[in-house]
Amino acid sequence: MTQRQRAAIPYISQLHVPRASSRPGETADFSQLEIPPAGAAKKPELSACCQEMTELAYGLVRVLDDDGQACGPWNPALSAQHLRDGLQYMLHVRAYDERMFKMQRQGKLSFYMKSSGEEAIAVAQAMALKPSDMLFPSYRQQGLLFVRQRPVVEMMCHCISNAKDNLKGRQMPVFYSWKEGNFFSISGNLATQYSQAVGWAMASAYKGEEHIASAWVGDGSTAEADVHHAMLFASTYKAPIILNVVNNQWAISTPQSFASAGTTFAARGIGFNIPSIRVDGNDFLAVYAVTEWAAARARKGYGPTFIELFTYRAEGHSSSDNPDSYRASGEAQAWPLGDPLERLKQHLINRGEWSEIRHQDLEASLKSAVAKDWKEAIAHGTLDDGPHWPVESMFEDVFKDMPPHLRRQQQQVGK
Amino acid sequence: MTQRQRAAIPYISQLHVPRASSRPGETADFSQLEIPPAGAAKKPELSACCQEMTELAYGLVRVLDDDGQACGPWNPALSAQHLRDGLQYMLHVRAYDERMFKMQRQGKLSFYMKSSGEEAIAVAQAMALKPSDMLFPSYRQQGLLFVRQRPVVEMMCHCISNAKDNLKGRQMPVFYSWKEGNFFSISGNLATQYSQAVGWAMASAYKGEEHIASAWVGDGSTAEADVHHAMLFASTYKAPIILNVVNNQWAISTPQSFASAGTTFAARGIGFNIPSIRVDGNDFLAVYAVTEWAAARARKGYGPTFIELFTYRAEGHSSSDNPDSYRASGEAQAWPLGDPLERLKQHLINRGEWSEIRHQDLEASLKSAVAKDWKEAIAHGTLDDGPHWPVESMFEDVFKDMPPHLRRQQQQVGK
Amino acid sequence: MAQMSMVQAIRSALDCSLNKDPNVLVMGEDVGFFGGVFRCTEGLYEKYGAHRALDTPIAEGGIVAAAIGMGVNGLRPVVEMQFADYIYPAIDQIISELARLRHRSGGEFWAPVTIRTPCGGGIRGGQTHSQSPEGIFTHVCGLKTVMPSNPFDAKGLLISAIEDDDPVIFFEPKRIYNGPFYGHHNGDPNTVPGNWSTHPAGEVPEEHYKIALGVATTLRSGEAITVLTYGTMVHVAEAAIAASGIDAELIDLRTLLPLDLDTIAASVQKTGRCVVIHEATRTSGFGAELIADIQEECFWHLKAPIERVTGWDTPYPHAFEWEYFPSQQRIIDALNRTLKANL
Amino acid sequence: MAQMSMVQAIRSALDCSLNKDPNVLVMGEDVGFFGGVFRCTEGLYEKYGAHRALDTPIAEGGIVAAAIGMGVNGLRPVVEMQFADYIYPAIDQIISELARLRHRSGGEFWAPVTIRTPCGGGIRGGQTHSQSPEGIFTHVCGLKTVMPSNPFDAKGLLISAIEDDDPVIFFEPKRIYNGPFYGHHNGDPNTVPGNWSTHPAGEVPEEHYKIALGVATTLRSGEAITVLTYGTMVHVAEAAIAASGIDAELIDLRTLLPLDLDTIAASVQKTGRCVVIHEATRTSGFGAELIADIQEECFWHLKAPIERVTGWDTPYPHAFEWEYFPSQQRIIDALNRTLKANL
Ligand SMILES: Cc1ncc(C[n+]2csc(CCOP(=O)(O)OP(=O)(O)O)c2C)c(N)n1
Ligand SMILES: Cc1ncc(C[n+]2csc(CCOP(=O)(O)OP(=O)(O)O)c2C)c(N)n1
Ligand SMILES: [Mg+2]
Ligand SMILES: [Mg+2]
Repeated sequence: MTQRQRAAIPYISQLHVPRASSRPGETADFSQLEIPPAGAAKKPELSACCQEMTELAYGLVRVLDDDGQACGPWNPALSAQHLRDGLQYMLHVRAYDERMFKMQRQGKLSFYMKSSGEEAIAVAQAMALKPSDMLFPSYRQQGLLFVRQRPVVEMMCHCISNAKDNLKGRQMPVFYSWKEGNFFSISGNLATQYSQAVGWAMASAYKGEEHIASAWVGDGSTAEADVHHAMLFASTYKAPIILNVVNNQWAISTPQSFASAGTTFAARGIGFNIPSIRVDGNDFLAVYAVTEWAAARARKGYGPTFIELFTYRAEGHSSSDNPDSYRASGEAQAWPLGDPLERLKQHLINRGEWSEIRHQDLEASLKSAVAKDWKEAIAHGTLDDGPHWPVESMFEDVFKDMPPHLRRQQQQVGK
Repeated sequence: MTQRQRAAIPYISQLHVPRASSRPGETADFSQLEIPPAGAAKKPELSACCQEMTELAYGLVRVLDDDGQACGPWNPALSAQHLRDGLQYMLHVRAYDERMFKMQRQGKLSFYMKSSGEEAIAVAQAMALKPSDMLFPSYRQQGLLFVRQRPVVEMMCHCISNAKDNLKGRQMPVFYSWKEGNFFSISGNLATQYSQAVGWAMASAYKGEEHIASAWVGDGSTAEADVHHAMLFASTYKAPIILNVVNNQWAISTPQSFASAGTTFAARGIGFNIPSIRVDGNDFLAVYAVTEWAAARARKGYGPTFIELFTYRAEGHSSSDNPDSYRASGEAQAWPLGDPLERLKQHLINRGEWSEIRHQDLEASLKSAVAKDWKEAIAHGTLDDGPHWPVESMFEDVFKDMPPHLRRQQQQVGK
Repeated sequence: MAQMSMVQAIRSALDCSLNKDPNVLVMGEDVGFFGGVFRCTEGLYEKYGAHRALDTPIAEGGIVAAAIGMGVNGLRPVVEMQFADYIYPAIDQIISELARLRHRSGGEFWAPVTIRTPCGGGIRGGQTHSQSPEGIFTHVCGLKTVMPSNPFDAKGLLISAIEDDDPVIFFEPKRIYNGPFYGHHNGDPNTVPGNWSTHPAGEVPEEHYKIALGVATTLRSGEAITVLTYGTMVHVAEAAIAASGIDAELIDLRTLLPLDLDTIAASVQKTGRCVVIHEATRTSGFGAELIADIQEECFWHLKAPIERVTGWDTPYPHAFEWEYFPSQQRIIDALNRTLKANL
Repeated sequence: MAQMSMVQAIRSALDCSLNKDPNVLVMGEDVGFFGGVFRCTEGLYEKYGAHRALDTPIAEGGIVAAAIGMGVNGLRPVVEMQFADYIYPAIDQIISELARLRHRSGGEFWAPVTIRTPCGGGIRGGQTHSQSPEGIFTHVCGLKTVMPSNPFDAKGLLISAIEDDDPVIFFEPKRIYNGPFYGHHNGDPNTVPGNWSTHPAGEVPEEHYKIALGVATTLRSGEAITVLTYGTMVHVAEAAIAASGIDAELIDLRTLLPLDLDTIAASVQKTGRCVVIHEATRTSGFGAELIADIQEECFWHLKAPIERVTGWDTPYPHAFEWEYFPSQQRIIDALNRTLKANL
């Protein structure tokens, strides 16, 4: 759009309206993105203050180079087995996403959201944290649950609201909650968990505990007030927390340019005096290293770290939209930072710790594991045909103890 | 407070709780404040982008040095007459504040808020703007009204809710509104006007007009979500606006350290990619110059500027509090950047354009003018004894046209 | 005349308004290039450009605040909140500012902002895509609250809202966006069996027209009992009345505030019995206000207690959307109870 | 037993709670070092330290969000919102999160947060320091809503709220912080003629005690008419009843949700007449819910329409605080009208 209006208005608008990286019919082109070489970013001391490391908020921490070699001070030097575990989790997430999306298309789920292209984020971050650390995710970090070993059948049972759904049929698919795994209940309202996570971390400090919190929002969601509150409170009270922004370039149809103000998301941390780092979100090793560093800072009492995970949402926002209607159809392929699974796989192969054949075998076995899990899940009930939780259960948990007016309503239901 | 709790709890809190500049019984000490010399700050091109001028967000633009000499690239080179006008406005504000506060103490007003110590901000900023620019103030920029020539009697009539109150007895004292003077209705809710001002400026750009907006919040109020929204929307759409933060060190009893996150307020603009400047708010010339620069940027289409006005709230928050109960009693006197009226007076005297005697004469005449205005105002009615607006008027302006249920209620009032 | 769905009628109202007044613009999350997640703004970006079909950051509070400022500066912004469930981040700007600005400034300033938002169940959206918070807004003086039940009304009321100089909260029941919904209690609550193209109210003029705010419409005259409702529940009530064979008078309120109390009182004074229906949770919902008003105005005519058929006082559950939704059967039962009630 | 004002009783409740449970902390704007703008947290900073009488940034939404996270992590935060008028920036966190967390997580997570906030007129605070938004919260399932009318109840109810595992919105009528207020219609509505030290409910034990949430109290038994109210209006109603000589039964609701409908229904079934009083604006206020409930439960006993005496549907005006406030005279008139109403 130019300044000139299509349908005539009696004046020429001077308003600046941000542009998208691409729109349908255009050719996707990320050549203007500045991508620094792997290994170039400096790694500060844990005690470094925000002002000493502002270049990390504008740069991009990268460990894996284009040939799949790990380099530079951020190389977390992980064992091959650790990395194979990471790869397996990511492949598992992808197999799960594929299956669930297909089931949604077949009408077995009311809704689904994939994390394709950004699997490294949740998986590497969960691996860099302790199981006792508390997670406050958005809806696109299902990888956290895989690392924390949540049974896939349970996740599926939630998604189809059957009798085994730990959320008792109350939530839409993917709005998981898993207290046992220190995974907070996902809200349908964007970003609300971000500032709550800071409160959780403040309580941890108040109690003198060493548990830290980690919270996630999307690029688009950074516009919400809760993100502002989270950053202010985290910085003010030096809360032990990692505040992550998953910049996957899109918020449904809206490009990141409507939230980024033309700079990096990581830069937003600077004004709150929070050490802030931008990292290649498709680089498993870099994500792991930055998270490990931030977690160590938090645990040592140095307060919050703000991390922008620079990635790309390779598929639609959810099962409800078709991304080809608002961005160039080749945009995902044009993303210059590749696919996180491919990149980690290549690195392991380079190290002689993995092979195409092992990879294909693993993919196949995860695919059939997921298929088997699905069969088991639907044996506990399906969305349309049940069994569900008893309908009266809807009146439970509104309060801890059911007050009289809800008891009266409960007696009327189904009558 | 140390980390250890006074009344025992079974653990030692690790929470960081910010400290105040001083508390009663302590000796006020601002010696750790970094105050750069006058004239040292660089003045960027109007087209400069945020990243090119980040040092201005951490520095302090100063023009008047300790001897009252104007120096450096930010010197706005104003005529003596212009400066005498500025001095007169400031003295008028101070005389008005004194009188109104005294009247509050005598029970003639229900409430009052002074702007002592920060008069230069509203006065210099209003003088640097055009009358057609729209002002979205907080409750502590009464100086704007003096520059815009609002009759003092009208301001007083508002403050005592009499029959001549343009707000029809509906608002507390000091929550002025003056459409004719492009002065927006002040809200009791902190910061809400800040993001509205951005919408106003967006509309100005939409209509292709050259009017700009200017909005103010206090240091404490920057914590509100509206400030975040304002900065994001202003930057996203390059709205022609000046976003001002009046950092007067205190928010009622709460020190600025609960809002600043340990850095400057101006730094907050950097993450939004907004050119941001910190300025000595007690230096009339510096405030004028920075505002003039920001207004020119906005008018040229370069978008918003974020300004932190570094000052000190020399008296209580309002007529409802006694500052000695929460800060060292000498703190106001210890403020290292002096009194804005004294500093401008000294500058004019140094230039041979002013004298102690003229100053005293002016003070005396303003004092008696205000006393005369007060008499005229109360002749139109007082808070306790009226005359007020007719009580039925309370039902007007809820909607443009009164709906039936309000008409029914209106008929019952007083019955 | 054209055949339009609710979505098309709303789009047509926006189109007419953009076309007529250069100061009108639509704004919100995904409303520009994409045309809105429910497609209500489709085509407006192409026709009026990015400045008048304005995409925004995801910050409901910021969007409404910006709209207020625009309104003060002479524009007529039409804001979309993507779901009524997401209006709460904007509620301070709506309640403390938008609603009160004209009054607090002694009439000096006002902002003619219209806030459109889809409400109610119908997409298996669980508790955060199904709410009906209209009751809250009726408690806030200075706001007008509207909820249409069909395409014809939707267009005429929306144009009135946009041209109104007071702020209007305009609720769009998403369950009837694409067809009337009769709430068959055996059916899936999420599929819409009806089709606007075969419904009389699906006939909508292409041109600009208005339906006055504050005026209810009597969809069916009857002598036995008065049924008050709005939005989706109008159709369910209509079907329930038909199925029960009861000679009920059905009133579609359309505007909740200002309320057309004259029409309501006249009807209840005639029938002496009343049932109030809404999808929103029961306690302190708008049904309570209706009952309070009616018993004040019509006490001596009432032959039976006024019943409420409403959503339960729980969040809207994903798996139990049908059991939550006030069904035809629940309405029929309430009608029968109210008819049988006698001293 | 000690003599306490409402402020002192609230402070005492906080003190007892901080003393008893290390996981309790109070937080909010100016509540720490300063002791709160209404002095309700005075002395707690000295006694319990900066971490347990925690000053916060001025960000109501952030404060409540932080409290939710703390609650999830085992603490019991008691939040002060400086004025009820400033609760709206936090309403998304309250409605979408605090109220729904237990339900949406299938009972896995909850946050036992208490939100205290001064409400109502009484300080000539105009429209942004005088509101009574309790009705809104009663429409939100998952919240308990409380408003005490005297020091003894305030302490017992606040301790119950803090120890409750559900979120509680605790409204404190600021007009009676320092003494009961009888609303003399010739007096200044802003001065408090009464004094808690001479009022029986000003006798408050120093120790920990609780008053159950959800239980109303009958302050005066009577046969002629039932008067339902809460907060400041309890005293005005009491004075109006005394002045009128009417044999009214006066019920102080204390908790609005869960509502003690049994006590209410028993009374109205006895008297057959009822007047409902609140300071909040009328339309869709909590009075509407009370009337709807009563006519559902007591229809056959009602001898007259239930009247509401409430604040007007306007913002609370600075100069007309008295004319806005429901006066003794307005209550007496409503009582007389309701008593005289006969078929
Ligand atoms: C408060 C609120 N507003 C709007 C929405 C609707 N909505 C759901 S997801 C989404 C886009 C979020 O984008 P982003 O934050 O970038 O996350 P991503 O989907 O890319 O992971 C929107 C607008 C919502 N869920 N909550
Ligand atoms: C939303 C909201 N929360 C709280 C208040 C109460 N309050 C009034 S002024 C104030 C302090 C503001 O301090 P600051 O922003 O620094 O402005 P200053 O008074 O120093 O000019 C507070 C907390 C309010 N008016 N609005
Ligand atoms: Mg995104
Ligand atoms: Mg301040």
